[in-house]
Parts: sequence; C-alpha cells; structure tokens
Amino acid sequence: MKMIVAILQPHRLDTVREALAGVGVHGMTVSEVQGYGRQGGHKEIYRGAEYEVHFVPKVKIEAAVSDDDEDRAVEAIQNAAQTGRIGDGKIFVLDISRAVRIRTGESGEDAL
Amino acid sequence: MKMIVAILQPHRLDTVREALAGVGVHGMTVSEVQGYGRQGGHKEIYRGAEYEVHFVPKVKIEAAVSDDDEDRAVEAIQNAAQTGRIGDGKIFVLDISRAVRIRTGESGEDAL
Amino acid sequence: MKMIVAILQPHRLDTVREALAGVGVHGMTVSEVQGYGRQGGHKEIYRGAEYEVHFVPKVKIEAAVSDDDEDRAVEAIQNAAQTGRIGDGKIFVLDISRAVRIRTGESGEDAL
Amino acid sequence: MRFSRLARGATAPIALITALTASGQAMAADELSGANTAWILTSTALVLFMTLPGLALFYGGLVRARNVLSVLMHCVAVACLASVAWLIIVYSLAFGDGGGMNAYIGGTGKAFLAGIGPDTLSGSIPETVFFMFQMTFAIITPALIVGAFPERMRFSGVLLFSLLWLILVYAPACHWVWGGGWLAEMGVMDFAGGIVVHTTAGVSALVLVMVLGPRRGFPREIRPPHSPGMTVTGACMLWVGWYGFNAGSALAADGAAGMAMVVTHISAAVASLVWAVIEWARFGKPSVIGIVTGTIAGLAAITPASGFVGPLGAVVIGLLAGIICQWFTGLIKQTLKIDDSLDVFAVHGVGGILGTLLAAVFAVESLGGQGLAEGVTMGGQFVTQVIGVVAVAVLSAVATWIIAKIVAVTVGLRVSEEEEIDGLDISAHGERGYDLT
Amino acid sequence: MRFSRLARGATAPIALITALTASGQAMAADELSGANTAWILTSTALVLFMTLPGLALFYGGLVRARNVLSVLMHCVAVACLASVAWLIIVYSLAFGDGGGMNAYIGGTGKAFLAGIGPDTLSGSIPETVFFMFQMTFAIITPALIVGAFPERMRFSGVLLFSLLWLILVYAPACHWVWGGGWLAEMGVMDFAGGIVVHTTAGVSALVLVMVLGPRRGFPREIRPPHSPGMTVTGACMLWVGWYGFNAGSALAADGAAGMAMVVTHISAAVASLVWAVIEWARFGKPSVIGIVTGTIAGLAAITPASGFVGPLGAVVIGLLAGIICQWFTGLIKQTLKIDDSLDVFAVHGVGGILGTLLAAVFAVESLGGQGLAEGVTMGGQFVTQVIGVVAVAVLSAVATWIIAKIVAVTVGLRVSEEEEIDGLDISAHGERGYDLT
Amino acid sequence: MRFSRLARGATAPIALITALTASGQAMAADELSGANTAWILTSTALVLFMTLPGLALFYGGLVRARNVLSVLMHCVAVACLASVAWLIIVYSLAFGDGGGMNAYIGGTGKAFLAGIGPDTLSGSIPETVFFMFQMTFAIITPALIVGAFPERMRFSGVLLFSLLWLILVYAPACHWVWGGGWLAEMGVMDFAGGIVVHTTAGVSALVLVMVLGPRRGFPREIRPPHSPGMTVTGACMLWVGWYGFNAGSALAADGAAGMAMVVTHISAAVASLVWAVIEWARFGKPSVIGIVTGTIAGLAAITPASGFVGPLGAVVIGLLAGIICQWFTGLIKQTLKIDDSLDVFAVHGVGGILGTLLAAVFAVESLGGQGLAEGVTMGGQFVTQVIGVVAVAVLSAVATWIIAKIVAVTVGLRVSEEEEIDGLDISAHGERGYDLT
Ligand SMILES: Nc1ncnc2c1ncn2[C@@H]1O[C@H](COP(=O)(O)OP(=O)(O)O)[C@@H](O)[C@H]1O
Ligand SMILES: Nc1ncnc2c1ncn2[C@@H]1O[C@H](COP(=O)(O)OP(=O)(O)O)[C@@H](O)[C@H]1O
Ligand SMILES: Nc1ncnc2c1ncn2[C@@H]1O[C@H](COP(=O)(O)OP(=O)(O)O)[C@@H](O)[C@H]1O
Repeated sequence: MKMIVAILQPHRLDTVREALAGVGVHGMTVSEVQGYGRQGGHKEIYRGAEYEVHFVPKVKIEAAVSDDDEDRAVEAIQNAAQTGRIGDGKIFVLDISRAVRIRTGESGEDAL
Repeated sequence: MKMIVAILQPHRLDTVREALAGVGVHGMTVSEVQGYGRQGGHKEIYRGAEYEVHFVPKVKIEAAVSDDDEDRAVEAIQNAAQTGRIGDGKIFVLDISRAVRIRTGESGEDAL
Repeated sequence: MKMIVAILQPHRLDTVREALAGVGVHGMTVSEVQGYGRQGGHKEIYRGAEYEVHFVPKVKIEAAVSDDDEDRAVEAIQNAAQTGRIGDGKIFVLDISRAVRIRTGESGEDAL
Repeated sequence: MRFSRLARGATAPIALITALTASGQAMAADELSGANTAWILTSTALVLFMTLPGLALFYGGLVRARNVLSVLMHCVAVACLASVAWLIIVYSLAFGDGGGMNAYIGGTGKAFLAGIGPDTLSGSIPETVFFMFQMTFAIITPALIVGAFPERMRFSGVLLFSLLWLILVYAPACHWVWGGGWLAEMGVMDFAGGIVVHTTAGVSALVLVMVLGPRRGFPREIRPPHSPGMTVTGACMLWVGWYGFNAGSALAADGAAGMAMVVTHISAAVASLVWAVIEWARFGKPSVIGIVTGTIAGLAAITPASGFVGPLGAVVIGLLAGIICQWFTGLIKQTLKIDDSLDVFAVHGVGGILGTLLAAVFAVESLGGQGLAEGVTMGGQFVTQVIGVVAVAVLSAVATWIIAKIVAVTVGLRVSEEEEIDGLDISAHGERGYDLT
Repeated sequence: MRFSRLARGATAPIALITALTASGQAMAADELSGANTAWILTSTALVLFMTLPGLALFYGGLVRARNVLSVLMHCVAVACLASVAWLIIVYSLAFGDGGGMNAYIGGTGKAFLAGIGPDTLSGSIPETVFFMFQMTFAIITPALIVGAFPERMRFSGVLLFSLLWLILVYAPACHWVWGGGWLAEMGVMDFAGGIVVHTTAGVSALVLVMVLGPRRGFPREIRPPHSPGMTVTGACMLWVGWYGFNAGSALAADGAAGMAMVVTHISAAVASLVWAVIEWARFGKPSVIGIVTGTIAGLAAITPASGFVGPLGAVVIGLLAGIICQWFTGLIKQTLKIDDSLDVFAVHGVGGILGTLLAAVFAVESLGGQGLAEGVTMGGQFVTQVIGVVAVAVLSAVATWIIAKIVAVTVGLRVSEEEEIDGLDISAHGERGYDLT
Repeated sequence: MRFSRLARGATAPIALITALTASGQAMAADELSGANTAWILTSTALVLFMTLPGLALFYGGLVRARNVLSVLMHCVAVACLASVAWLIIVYSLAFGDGGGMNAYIGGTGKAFLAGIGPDTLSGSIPETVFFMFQMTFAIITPALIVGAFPERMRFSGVLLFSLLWLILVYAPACHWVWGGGWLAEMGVMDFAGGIVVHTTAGVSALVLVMVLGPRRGFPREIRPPHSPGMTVTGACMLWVGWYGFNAGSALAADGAAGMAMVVTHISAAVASLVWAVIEWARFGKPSVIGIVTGTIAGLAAITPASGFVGPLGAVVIGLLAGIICQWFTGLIKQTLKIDDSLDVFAVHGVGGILGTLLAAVFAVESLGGQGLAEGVTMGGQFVTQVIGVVAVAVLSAVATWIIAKIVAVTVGLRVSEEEEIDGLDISAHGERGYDLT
C-alpha cells in the first residue's frame, strides 16, 4: 500500500476530494499546514513596522491507497489541484508496510 | 525503526497515550486533523442555507518505535482507540531509515 | 528521495528555515503539533482545580530532499534546532518513492 | 420622531416647530431640560455602540475568517466617513431649513454647524446633542449596507459608495420624514427609523448586490459563519444599544421613552423565540445564529412603531417579524439566488417595512397604542405609511443603482478573483484575523 | 430595594407605599422626576448588558470550545423567555397587589401591563421604566443558573426549567422581599438582590445539578476553560453593568446612588485582589480567571448591602467574599465532587448570602453605614436577614427539586452520551464555535 | 476640568471653589442637580468601560497569542489596585485640601472618604459621584502604561510600579491641574486629561521601557498582532466610553457636554481617516489596526481641548493627530529602536500634548472656540499650556525613572528569557489564551 501525501492550495481541497472519490478513493486525512517554497510569503505592516511572513497557508492530504490505485489517485489529485500558479503544491508517495482499521481490526487493503 | 501513524477519535487520545506508555512507548507527536471516510460529515444550517461539512475532527498521532515494539504498539493503540463506532480510525505503519535526537545528536533507536 | 520529518521547538523554526536554505533546501511544509515525551507537559489551575496538560506545543517540518542532500539537511536542522534543553525534538527520515510538482507535472527530484 | 411627540400629545410640541422652522428664535424660546439632555447624551453613546463594535461584530462573525477584518474595517471606515460628512453637509441637508425646497431637502444653513453653539437648543435639549444623536443614525444606516457586499467589494468602492449614498439617499429620506419634509407634512409615522434607516438600507443593499454580483462560488461553496460567538456578541450589543435608538427617539426621559423601551424589548424577545422555534420545527435544531437573527428582525420591525404601540402591538410585530423575515431570507438567497450576503434586506429592510405599516394599526388606542393624531383613521394612516415606504424605497433603489454604476466606472466595485480567494484581510488590508501560534 | 429608601430616611418614601399598595392613585399622587427616569433608563440598559453579552461571555469562555455556542444560546434564549414571561404574568405576581394573599404572592392585576400606560408612575419614575428595570433582574437570575449545567443539559429542558423556575421561585421570592410580601413587612434588607437574585440562583443551581448529575468524566477529564479572554471580557462587562444593578436600585440619581456605586466598586476591587493573592500563595501563580472570579464574588456579595453600607463595609465584605467564595469553590467541586460546573453557588450564592448577613452589621452608622431603620438593632436586623435567607433558600431548593423532576419526566434533563462527546454546539444547535480556516 | 467651567462662564463656578477649598460648607451651600448626577453616574460607567474591557482588549489583540491573558491580567489588576489606592489616599492627595502645601499636593483629609456621605455635594453632584468619576480616570491612566511593557515585565513589578506611580506621579499631577494646585492657579487648560492622563502615561511609558529594555528579538523577530479584531473591538469601546470621559468632564448634562461630545467624535473620525489614508499612500494598503490607532490618537488629542474648542478646532486637531502620532510611532520604534511596545507615548503621549497646546489656539472665539478666560491672550495661554506640559512631563520622567529602579532592585522588573519565550500566560499565570480543540 502507498501513502499519498499531497500539499494543496486550500481552495482546491473540495475539488480534489471529489476527484479522488471519482477514482474510488473514499478516505483521507486532511491537515492545515504552512507552506514554504518558491511562492514565497508576504509582508504585513502594522503601524509602519514590517513583518515578513514566510509561510503560506496550504492543506495537506494523506490518503492511503492500494498499490494499484496509486497512479490513478496521483493523476486525479494532480489534475484537480492544478491551477498553474506558483504554489500549487506537491504530491509525495511513501510506502506503507501495514494498515489496520481500528474499529474492526481488519488489516491490509481491507483496512482502507 | 517504524513510524506508526494513527488516526483517532479525539476523545480517545488520552486512553491511547496511556496504553502506549503501558507498552513502553513514551513519545509521540499529535496533530489535529480533519477526517474523511465512511463516517461522513454533517450538515450545518445557517438562516435556512445548508452547508455540507464533509470532514470530521480527528487526531493524528505519530509515534516512532523500534522494530520490536511495532506489534505491541499497534495492538495497544487498536485496543485503546476502539469504540466500535464507524469513524474509529486507522493505523498505518511506515519505515524510518534514520532517527536523530536533536538535543544530543544520538541517532537510531537511542533517539526515540 | 527522502522525506525529512523534524519536530522542533516552535521558536527555532525561523533559524531552521534559514539553515536549510543555507544548504540549498528551499521548500518545506510546516504544521503545528502537540508533543509528548520526556519533557512532559505542565499543570494548569483554574479555581483550585488542577488540569494536567500532557502535551507541549511543537512545530513539525516536512522537507522532501534528494538523496544527496539528506545528510547536509539533517545536519543543518540539528545544529539550528539545538538548544540543549529537553524537548529539542527529533529528526526522522523516510523514503519517498515518488514526487510530483502539481503545477508542472514534473516528477522526481525536479519536483522538489 | 418629531411626529411621535404630537401623536401622544407631545410633552414638548415645540420640538416639532423647531424641526420645521429650524429657527434660532424658536429654539431660544425653548428651555433646556437637563434630564432629557442626560438621557439623549446616553442614548447617543448607546447608538454609537450599536455600530462600533456591535454591528461590526455581528457582521464580522458571519463571514469567513479571512474576511473578518475587512468587515470590521468597512464598519469603522464608513462610520468615520459618515461622521465627517454629517458635520460638513448631511446634517444640514437633513435638518436645515430648505426654504422653498424644504418639502424635498434641507438647506445648507447648518453646514459645519454654522451658528450652533453650546447654548443653541433643539426642543428641550442642546442642538449639539440632537446633532450627535442623529449622527449616530447616519452612521449605522450605511454601515448596515456593509452586510450586503462583504468578501468581494473593493475598499475604495465601499468608501465612495457610502459617501454618495449619504448625500443622495439618506439626507433626503431623513429630511422627508424627520426634517419637516413632505412625508412629515403628510403625517407619516416613523418613530425611530423604519423608513429612514431600515427601508433605505435594506432596499439599497438589494439593488447594490444586483449590480455587484454574488460572491465567488455562491451559493454552493460558501462557508458557514466563522465565529457565531462573535455574531452573538454583536447582536447582544445591538439589542442593548437599541434602547437608545428607540427610547432615545422620544428625545425625553419620560414615560414615552419608557413605553418605547418596553415594546422594543418585547418585540425583540418574541421575534427571537419565534425564529428559533421555526428553525427547530424546520431543521430539528434551533441555532444561536438563528435566535439572534430573530432578535435583530424584531428590533428592526418595532423601530418605526416603538413610540406609538403598546405591549400587544409589540408582541404581534415581533411574532410577524420572526416569521416573515425568516421566510424572506430563504426567498432572497435560496430562491432568487441574490447574494445579499448577510441578509440586510430580508432582516432589516423587510422588518422595517413591516413595522412601518403595522405602526398604523397598533397605534390605535383600542389595540393598546398611544393613539393616532387628531382625526386620523387607521386606514388613512396606513395609506400614508404605504406612501412613505414606497416613496423612500423608490428613492433608495434608483439612487443606489446610479451610485453603484458611478462607482463601477470610477474606482471600481469588485476585487479580483485572486484577491477574493486570498481573502480581503490580506489582499486589501495586509492583515490576518487570527494568529494563535 | 424599596426598603433601602426608608433605611436611609427615604428621599421618596412614597415609593414604598407605591410598592405596597400598588394603587393607581398612590402613583398618580406622585410626581415624575426626569433625572431619576434618565438614570433608571440607563441602568436598565446596563443590567441587560450584564446578561447580554456579559454573563454569556463570562460563562462561554469557561467551557470547552465545542460547547461555547450552547452556553450563549442558553443565555439568549432564557433572556427572551424571561422577558415574555415577565410581561405576561411574572411582573404582576412579583409587584402586583396580591390582596389577601399579598404577604405571599402578588396578584394578576398587572398581567400584560394591564392598565399601565406611559403616564403611569411608580414612585418618581414611569412604571414602564420600573417594569423594564426589574425585568432585567428577572432575566439575569435564571441566566445565572445556566452556569451550573453547561455541556450536558438538554436545550428543551433548559427552557422548561427556566420558565417554571421564574414562576415558582423568582416571582414569590421577589414579591416577598421587594413586592411588599412578608419579608418586606418584616424589614429584611436586600438592596439589589442578594436574596432575590443570588441566593435563589445559587441554591437552585446546586439542587439542579444534584438531580442532573456531573459532566461525563468529571472531575478527571474536564478540560480547562477554552477562552479565558472571553471570560475576562464578560466579567468586565458584568462589572460595568453592575453599576446599574446596584446604583440603579436607588431608583434615583442622587447621593444614595453615588454611595451605592462607590461601595459596589470597592468591594469588587478588594475581592479581586484578595482572590488573586490567595491563588498566588496557594499555587505560586495568580490567574486571570481567578482575579475576575474574585470580581464577581465581590460584586455579588456587596449587592444586598450596597444601599446600606459605607466604604469600610465594602472593604470588609469584598475581603471576606474573596476568601470565603474561593474556599467554597474547592469545597463544592473538589471535596463534595458536586459538578456545579461554573461555580454558581460558590460564587453567586455564597457571595449573596454573605453580603445579606453582613448588611445588617455594616449598615450601622458607627461602622460607616447609612443606619438601620428607626429602632432596629444590629442583632435584630441580623436575625431578620437570616430568616430572609433561609426562607428563600428553602423555597428555592424545594421548588427547584420539584421542577427538575418534572423536566426529567417530561422533555428530559440530559443529552445522550454521544451528544455530550460531540459537544452541544453541533449536537443541539448544528453549529461550530470556530472555523478559522 | 474645573477650569473649563470658568473658561466658558461656568454654569457652576462654585465647583471651582469647592475644589479649591474642598470645604464642607462650600459644598453644602451648593444644590444637587439630579440631571447632572444622572449623566455623571453614566459617564463613570462609560469611563470604567474604557479600561475594562476596552483598553484591555485593545492592547490584548496587539500582542502574541501566548501573552494575551497577561495583558488582560495587567489591566484588571492595575484597575483593582488603583481603585483601592484611590479610596485609601490618592483621591485625597489629588482633591483634598493641602493647606499650606496645596499648590503642590492635596491633604489627607479625604483619605478613605472621611466625612463624605451620600449627601455631601461637590458642585451640583454628590461628592461620591465625583469621587467615582475621577476614580475611573485614575484607573485608566496607569492601565495605559501597560501598553509599554507587555510580554516581558514581571507581574509583581507591574503591581508595585503602578502603585508607586499613582502616588508619586498621578496624585500630584492631578492635584496641580484639577485639584487647585499651582497649574490650576496659573490657569492651565486641561478639560479631560491631556496633561493629567495622557502626558503622564505617555512620558512614563517611554522612560519605563528605557529601564526595562526591549522584548527579546525586538525588532526583527516580533510577531504581528495576534488578533486585530480584538483590538478593533477594544478601540470601539474606547471610542464609546470616551464620550463619558470628555463630555462627562463638563460635570453637567448641558450644551457644554454636548459640544464636548461633538468635538470628541469629530476629532476621532478625522484622525482615523487621516491615519488610514497615510498608510494607503505609504504602503498601498490601509489597515484596520491603523485606522483604529488613528481613532485613539484623535481621541487622546482632543481630550484636553474638548471643552474649549469648536468643530473647526476638532477637525484640525484630529488631522494633526493622525499625521504626527503616526510619524512618532515610526520615530520611536523604527528609528530610535525604543520598544514602547504598543506605542503608548507615540499615540497617547504625543496626542495628549498636541491637544493641550492646540487648546490654547482653538479655544479663541474667532476660531470657533468657547473663548479664553477673561483677559487672557492666545499667546499667554499657549505659554501656560507649555509650562503645564513640561512641568508634568518632567515630574513623570523623573519619578518613573526612580520608581523603575526601586522595582528593579526589589521585586524585579523582568521575567527570565525562558519565561519570555514560553509566554507570560503560561509562565506567569499558568493559563493558555486559546484551546479550540
Ligand atoms: N521540498 C519540499 N518538501 C516538502 N514540501 C514542499 C517542498 N517544496 C515545496 N513544498 C510545499 O509545496 C508548496 C508549494 O511549493 P512552491 O515551491 O511554493 O510552489 P510549486 O509547488 O508551484 O513549486 C509549498 O508551500 C510547500 O508547502
Ligand atoms: N484511505 C485513507 N487514508 C488516510 N486516512 C483515512 C483513509 N480512510 C479513512 N481515513 C481516516 O480514518 C478516519 C476514519 O475512517 P472511516 O472510514 O470514517 O471509519 P472507519 O475507520 O471506522 O472505517 C477518517 O476520518 C480519516 O481521517
Ligand atoms: N517516539 C516518538 N515518536 C514521535 N515523536 C516523538 C517521539 N518521541 C518524542 N517525540 C517528539 O519529540 C518531542 C521532544 O521529545 P522529548 O522526549 O520531550 O525531548 P528530547 O527530544 O530532548 O528527547 C516531543 O515533544 C514529541 O513531539
């Protein structure tokens, strides 16, 4: 199994969720994160003092999928998340050696 | 070493923490996340307008453990986190190729 | 490619970011997390009632780097994050099997 | 407001003359009441409190977190702008002597408070106090419209729109009804602003958003209120401040003010409960956003009637406000798909119009009211009320449409899609609402 | 409140007669004071502000984030319900003429403000104003009890409980003490509500939670207050509003109101510092939740005494309130393990009782007070105070127990465990307190 | 304040005598005005509201989330401490009869309100009311200084500093200007506290932080305000409360109060807009923190002049406050690198001094003012104003430096670096500002 980790523009989350459902991936875990990269942050000014804010709000999704689903899922995310603007984010894939569904104890792909 | 990633019902966190301590795992990192899966979200209504909320609040714990501790830790989490209700969450295990304790520079299992 | 996951004292984040930039790592994703470990939490008292708070605020950074950059990056983080006090945090390294830049579709190390 | 004094056998009829003639002598002739002055000074503070921070928080909690500061900014900036405009010319246009044109608009004689000093009286209170009390109404009215266009309107557009609106809509409407204009002559009853404040703001809100257009992704992708607690806090402040708004409009510390406070409070309480009960029945759960929306609807509805009706009228007006205003929120947003984002028309406009019409009904003594003016029938007064509402609604709609077009072609109405996505806090003001790390 | 006027050689003794006879004539005989009316109109706004949003925020900040809206909802809904009940019958039961039963309960003569118009007086102010001022007390009293049962009580239960409680506990207690009932006859001193407001609310809170039961996981798993800043904000609003509560109870804008404001403020300040200092000594750190809890304890304690004592009395009362109320929070929650969640009894109940008893002591002139009524000794008055507290405490306890049982078997008292875990905001109102994304 | 009454042909010149002689008879001779009392009771509530929660929220929103509670704690604790100190001795030192020393400091005759009862008058209001009204000024002044040292000062140090400061700086300064001291004799004009409140607080803030030192990492690592919405809420409350601060300083419900309210409001509105416009020009974006900072600057600047100038003066004072105070925020923090963290000196100090000087100019009738005292020229008055400002600034600077040193060697001024990193909420008070889980 694979853990697909994707960093997205926050406002693309719903589209991505739907796209993943479209390819049969019905579970994921989402976190709010701060991103740092090419996009760069912004400057805030309070009473004339400048504050560099290096980080940009992003969302991170983690979706565990079966090996066969990997390609379809990655592709779905990429298409749904893309706006073409710097800061669209990344997709990383890592290996999962084991998965368990807490409620039932099922493990492996049945757990997803 | 293994990275055990578990998604839990927020109110089970304390029980899980204690259960892990019980099997000798004394460190972990916790994040608040939003979950999406079978459980499904809920509907909010403001002034007659419906808002679908697809995500459910969950907590994610990440605990790095030695290879020998993996089974005990996974089992401990599963037992402590289980309520039998849909939405109890998942446990994923990934491989760690390297670990360092920042304070001392120790690495490998000594770092945990 | 490697995913470097580091748990840090929140106030070291800027130093670490600069240190990573120093060794050519210009991207990362940051999350606010709660840590549990040796450091232990603290007690809060409201109207005479004690509340144990087991968790300490930490930040987690995730930086995907090329295999060659791994050592330099880990070292940079360790030096920049170290204060010598309990609770300085950990660095974990995991393998990435695939990386994609959403905007361009580039994959592999070009995506970083 | 003036009219009310007559309707109940004015304790200070001179007030009317004052307003009509706005003549120094007439005032001088009158005598200062410290008690009334104390209450109106207090009421002025209460009504300012309604806008800052009351309305600002009420609206701020309803938008997305990334736009909360922009809403506060709109309320504060509009309040400041309105204050300066009021001093320079709007007060004079509203309450100054318009000479031959007086039926339609006041004159420039009181511009910059010319000739008005600490000792100048307006009825039984210093004119400076009357000026301040009325200013707070001129502040909250354009601020109410802020609820129509959050999350997408350009800041410079907000300022230009509000300024022109005060001069072209508020000043004449206020003069017609309270400044001795043609509607006052006709005997229209608007104790504290059902026409002058709520009809103008509500109708203008609707027309403005039609020109401006809906928020990106409306209605599907709109997010729920980011901080209902902030909205409740603001609503409570509005409720408290409304005591000054309505009971202060008696311009005296007497039984008329007392009864106005009673009916104001009762209408608010009834409308709140009704709104919650309907939600409970419709959706299975009563929401706190719902109950306080009912509060505001009940307050807006009783406003024009608060000096004329009794407890019975208050209960009925509150009841209807809770039902009808709630129904209108659905009609406008769900059915007609008009993005009057925070329901300015459905809650304030509809509420104010409702109360203006019902004032004619529940003012009659047999229904527990304070009685209509000498020789006026319920039917006759009702027609007068309808004329008042329609006339001011038309003025508001037409003028707002023109102003919106002017703003569109000059400074521009709307931010870019990117600015809208990033949120106005960052894109327009360079700030973020919350940094809890 | 009435009694106070006598105690200090009433500037308007007629007020007493008014209250006792509640006869139209007696009132007509009296004369309107614009100044007093202005101050009581203001005080009414201040006391409403105490509940909305003051108390709502004070309580809201103390619960978990997932229950904050439900607490606000309870305060708003109870306020609306109490207002309507007050108009329909409770005011009449409290201040109407009870005829032969007058010692125990008022009549229905003033139901729905029958026969009361803008010109009806109550002492030197319009009765409409007296009605409104007293209404705000009837609003805050059941709202105080909300602090006992947050995070677990069913919303319908909250409404039913509050309604029955107003009729069965508040109306008689208020009549006994302020409406010319037997305690008033006996000369009990309760200037602004130590018995009528704080004893009733505090005792009822304790009894109710005994029937309701503690929160899930109490005390081990309870979380600290989710937003102490919200609590501080509410506490500050309560402090400001309390000026109207106590100084307004003089029902006049005079030196009695001034002295009441002085002692109110001093007691609050002293109790706050004492509370913080004790925490500092006990735990090594003074907390902001602690200091403002002391503020409220000091305000509750001075309330019944505020029209009778001088600065010295205020200092001692504040000092004791800071010590004793803090000790009681530990006794109830830690020792007795009773989940009076936000310490309604320990802070309000104990504070109010303490002040009621000490009023008899510090009212004597030698201790800087305004003096007891003609020929009354400190000892004699103290006994009267004890009788007053005990009688009302028993009434509150018994009636609350009965009401709680009625609610339990009808609409139900408690939410399901699952609803409690999810939090009442989502489960009972379908809303979330914060969405900062 | 007193002086103002003369300046405009005092409606109650007795007030001056009262203050000068502070003699029981003089007071008794005078007569109670219920209307004035009603307004000052209200104003007292408004000014307390400025500090609690107004100023607390205004400051609280500007710091990091981990220090928000400590700022609220500072404001609440300082308010309580000031109240007790005021009763015990500070009021007497400020307004008591100093006998031979009266030019420099009041006596101890009024300590603990000795000899002052409900019936004691001060001018046309009860002295208890005057005592309370003035107390709220003594509360907010040290609370203003809290803005200079957040996020790093030791709590015990805050308490000790504030206590000594009230006795050594506030009491004499207040006596000199309002208590019949040498500056009053000289005819200095300070209607509501440009010298007594803003100059003292501003200058002391600057001197204190020079001894205390900047926050860790200042200026590079300082974080932006954690909750601008909280700051806006507080600023709005300050605005509303300021009506009581300035219009209340007329000590009467009359046209003088009305005009004071007008100019107060106008100055605030103008300064707000000016501040925002300058930001817009300099940085491309007007911020909400900026506009409300302008509001406070405009309010501080008009304060000393509010009883003397007309609308024209208000506009000019507001305009200059918006420009000059903004320039000073840059000078102090960016250029001089002095970490007066929340700009107490730049906004309050500079504003207050500016208004004190301009009062002499715009008080003249030809510029729309109420006129200078008999036979005083603009130039002469201006010199008097300069003397007043300089004298009080020197007193504040010297005394603050000494007090800071005393605190440093006794309880200590500063927390440890670790406590500063963790934030004062946890390290000093054992609490966290937000727990939204
Ligand atoms: N090396 C990296 N490791 C982890 N996350 C990264 C890395 N580089 C970028 N990111 C994440 O991806 C987001 C977008 O990257 P950025 O370089 O700004 O634009 P783009 O994705 O278009 O190249 C960043 O905000 C950050 O959250
Ligand atoms: N494929 C997945 N990848 C990552 N996280 C998942 C996945 N499926 C479910 N989750 C997480 O587990 C939580 C519970 O899953 P859900 O399907 O709702 O119930 P259950 O765990 O009982 O099957 C979800 O809210 C989500 O956070
Ligand atoms: N086994 C672990 N797995 C994941 N995170 C851990 C683990 N142990 C510690 N951490 C994280 O590292 C942080 C610091 O660890 P701690 O034991 O407190 O001090 P130190 O890093 O100095 O040993 C913890 O707060 C937690 O977030």
